[in-house]
Amino acid sequence: MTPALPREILICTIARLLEGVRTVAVGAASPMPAAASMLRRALDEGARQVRLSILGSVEHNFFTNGSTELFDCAGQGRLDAFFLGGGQIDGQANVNLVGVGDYPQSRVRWPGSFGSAYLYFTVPRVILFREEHTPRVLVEKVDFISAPGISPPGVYRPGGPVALLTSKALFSFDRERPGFTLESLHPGHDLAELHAATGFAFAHTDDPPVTPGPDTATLSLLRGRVLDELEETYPAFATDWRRDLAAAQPVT
Amino acid sequence: MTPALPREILICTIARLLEGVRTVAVGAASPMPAAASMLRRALDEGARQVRLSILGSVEHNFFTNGSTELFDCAGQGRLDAFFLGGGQIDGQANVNLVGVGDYPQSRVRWPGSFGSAYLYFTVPRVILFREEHTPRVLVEKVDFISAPGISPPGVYRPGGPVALLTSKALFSFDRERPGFTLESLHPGHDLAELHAATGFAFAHTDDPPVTPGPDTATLSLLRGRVLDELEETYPAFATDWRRDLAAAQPVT
Amino acid sequence: MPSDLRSMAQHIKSGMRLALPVDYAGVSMAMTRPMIDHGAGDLHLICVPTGGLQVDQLIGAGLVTSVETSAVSLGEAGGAPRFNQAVKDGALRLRDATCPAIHAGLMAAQKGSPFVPMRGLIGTDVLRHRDDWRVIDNPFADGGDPIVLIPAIRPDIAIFHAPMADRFGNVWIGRRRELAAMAYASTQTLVTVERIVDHSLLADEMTAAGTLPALYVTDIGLAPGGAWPYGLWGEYPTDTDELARYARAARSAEGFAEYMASQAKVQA
Amino acid sequence: MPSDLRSMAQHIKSGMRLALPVDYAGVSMAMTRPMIDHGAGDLHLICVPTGGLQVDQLIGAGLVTSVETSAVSLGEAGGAPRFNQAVKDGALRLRDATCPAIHAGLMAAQKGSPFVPMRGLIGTDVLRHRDDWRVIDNPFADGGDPIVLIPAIRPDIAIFHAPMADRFGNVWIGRRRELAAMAYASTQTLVTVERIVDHSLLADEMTAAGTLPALYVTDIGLAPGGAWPYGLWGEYPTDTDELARYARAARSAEGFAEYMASQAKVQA
Repeated sequence: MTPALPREILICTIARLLEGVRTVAVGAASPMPAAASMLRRALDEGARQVRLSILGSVEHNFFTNGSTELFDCAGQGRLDAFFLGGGQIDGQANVNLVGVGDYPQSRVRWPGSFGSAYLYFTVPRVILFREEHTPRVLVEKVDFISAPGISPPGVYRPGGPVALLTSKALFSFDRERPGFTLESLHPGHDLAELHAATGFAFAHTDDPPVTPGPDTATLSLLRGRVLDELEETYPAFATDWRRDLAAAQPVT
Repeated sequence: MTPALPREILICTIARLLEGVRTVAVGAASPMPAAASMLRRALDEGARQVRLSILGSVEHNFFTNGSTELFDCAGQGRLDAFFLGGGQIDGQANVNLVGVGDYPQSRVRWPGSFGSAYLYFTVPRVILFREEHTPRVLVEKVDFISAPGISPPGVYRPGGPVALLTSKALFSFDRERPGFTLESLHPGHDLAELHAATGFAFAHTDDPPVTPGPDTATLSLLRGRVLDELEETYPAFATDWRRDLAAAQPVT
Repeated sequence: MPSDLRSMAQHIKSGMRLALPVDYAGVSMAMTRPMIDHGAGDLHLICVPTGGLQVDQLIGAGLVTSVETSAVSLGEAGGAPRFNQAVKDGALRLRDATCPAIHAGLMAAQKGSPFVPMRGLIGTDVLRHRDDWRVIDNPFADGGDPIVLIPAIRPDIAIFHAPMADRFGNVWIGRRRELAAMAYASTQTLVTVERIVDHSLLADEMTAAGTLPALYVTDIGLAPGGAWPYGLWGEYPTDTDELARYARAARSAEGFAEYMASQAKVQA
Repeated sequence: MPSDLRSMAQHIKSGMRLALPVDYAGVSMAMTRPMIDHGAGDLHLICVPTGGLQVDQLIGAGLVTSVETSAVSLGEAGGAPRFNQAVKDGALRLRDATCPAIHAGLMAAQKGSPFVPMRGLIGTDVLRHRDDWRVIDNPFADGGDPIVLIPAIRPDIAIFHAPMADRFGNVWIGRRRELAAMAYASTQTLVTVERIVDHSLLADEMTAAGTLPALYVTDIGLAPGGAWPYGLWGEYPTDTDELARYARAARSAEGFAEYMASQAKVQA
């Protein structure tokens, strides 16, 4: 079998982070979190029902009370996991979805904070996912806090960040210290490269492990059922993925 | 044509109090307010659309957001008129729907305050309607205030009572004084009887007018179209009314 | 697979808070007998926003410690006899409310908020007797403007009856959206239905519009006619004769016991 | 009788607050051109809870003074070019929010409450820049526990597109209940629809479940394909090529003007 592609390693890593969830929501235009949630659902079949809602999708939408229901669900404690990206993410896990430069006249303006200023507080397992791993994205201090990584004692905060996943590495987040800890480097990346690409300091061992790839059974599930399911909602992403798979096919 | 029956005079009086409304709601088991609202709608046809919602009715229910929508509507200022009864009503237009004696161990317990503690504050034209006109019902001071007739300055109160209609008389309510003013006595009742039957003091002229009955056109509309409409929701009341009409038929 | 009503009643533990709907919104009368037989007591009932026959029967059966409600009655059949007697006897902790306050408390729970504000109420004895409500000055006004804050109502279990469910656990509630509000606010939700359909109610936008998703539904039982003697919108009318029969019988504790025993025989 | 879209636009007066839905919930793109031609400016847009093409075009046409939103973007087609330019130029009063805060503000208006509380937000720059929000200590906690109060959002007009209306003025919105929330909160509501049916949507419990009653609807216009280039749930998909075409064109003010002019020709 063709070895796991980089995107497949990312998807399987997210699926691992979702272990034990019952209900997960992913934003629109988030094919990898969606694929990971579908994989999680497939892996847990029979043991536990995993519910997945993709915002803006008609097909993968079990909500019937308008766009407020996702937030209500989170407020009720029914939403176990959610994903956040961010134009900037800093070493305290603060997230900036608004822009670069002085607010409000931002030099670069991104769409806006969406639901982050609420969901980051209320969803127990928020996974920060941003493929671009550069000092531009992973900064020491964000220019605008759409959602803070931590809150002072006394602030109601059942939720928050648990991990940060990029194209280069996986970090866990320690709310006490607070800060990120490098868990593993994806195949082909090293610590020196990571330090250069990361604008904030992070904890790490001297010889961090390599992010594990999926086993054969998981990979088959991913390339079969999950890829088929994903295709309905993200046809372009699925086509691209199939093309990569064909290109990576070992010459026989 | 048979002269107006007592209940017809009540219905037509309520319809007069509803002049100019756009949206009116009546509680379940309120056939006379419902008939009056239907009459108002019929009278205003062509000039103004009158919307009527009967709580608990499937047919006469234009709400689609559960039983909260009536209250939301009132809060939005979309509900112009509503009716309240009351186990006790006092001279300050306080309404008691809870019970007689010391709360909570009431000697006589009525169902409860329903929505009165909100609607009395938010609906501009609340009509107090209670057929029984006795010192037991119209008391000097209620035992329990489900909803107060007036509020101190500074309390948000766009709504409140405008009139009290009983089987004997029609009163208006003056929020400034505060207190009730006798507007008219229904045919066959006099001031002495009224004083004896009323537990609170009220303003009146020496020779109060008689509550006017409907004109022939209105009476025809009431006994035709309105009675037919009403029959769908209140069959027992409609049958009773038709029986009274037949009994009152002048011998030809 | 629909569950047996008796096994559904096992979800109820002594001391729980139960949310029950208003008489015309889909009362699961079918669950009343299994609840009484199950026997979990010290119940705290939350009527959404008023109560009727089911509440009266649970009180009559001695299972109820407190009632939060805007009213309890049998509608046209008159006052609720066991409720009224319990009030006279001081045997119930009463939390008299007003309809929108109960909706407000559930809405706070739905939103994950500790409270919501509500207009009205100032100067009422309803407010005066509620030590769990608070009055603050509206922080958006220049001063004064008192407003009541209603704390979140978080029932342990919501119980209601609806026209249909699908075999995926979704329940069609139509425009009776207070049933959804009850489910959102409650930890668990038990539903009895007239029928269970094979196709997903979420597969079609028309049925989806009136559907409470399975996410909120703990268990579903099949109970045709399960609202009787209450009616179910679009399905069957209220049996007012039966309500009147109950109202007469339940004037005394003995009459109530006889009525319930005769009902048990009919159902056996 | 359905109204002409141009006459519907007459309801909009300079300085009004308009509520517009998120791109997937039914944007009345058909009203955009009549609104621009009508020319009422100094508009305050409230995106429920985010904005896209329509918001960008109204800004590009110079009609917008302020925007309250959780985000503005063209989704997969990228950033909203006229919005982003206006932000850079300081030409817009921005009220950055977060999705549930906009829903909360509308809910307060729906309930007739001056505000509702909302969790989250503490420590964000979203909160720091909102001088119209308040933070209080939760009166139900023993002390501390700061919580944000969001004031009611009361738009003058809500504008959206839906699959159908009936000739009595009722509008079918299905499970897109934020459209109802917008209408409840707004003084007026203008709706364009794919089709108008003869029978009452309230006559049948199945359609009634997804219906916004006429009580809240000011005017209805017939506009088949009226969400284009956005899609309409259950009806047609989004035309992403067209969104991308707009995104490219509108990078400059001139490109935007050309695009709008070419659109006007297509529609004429």
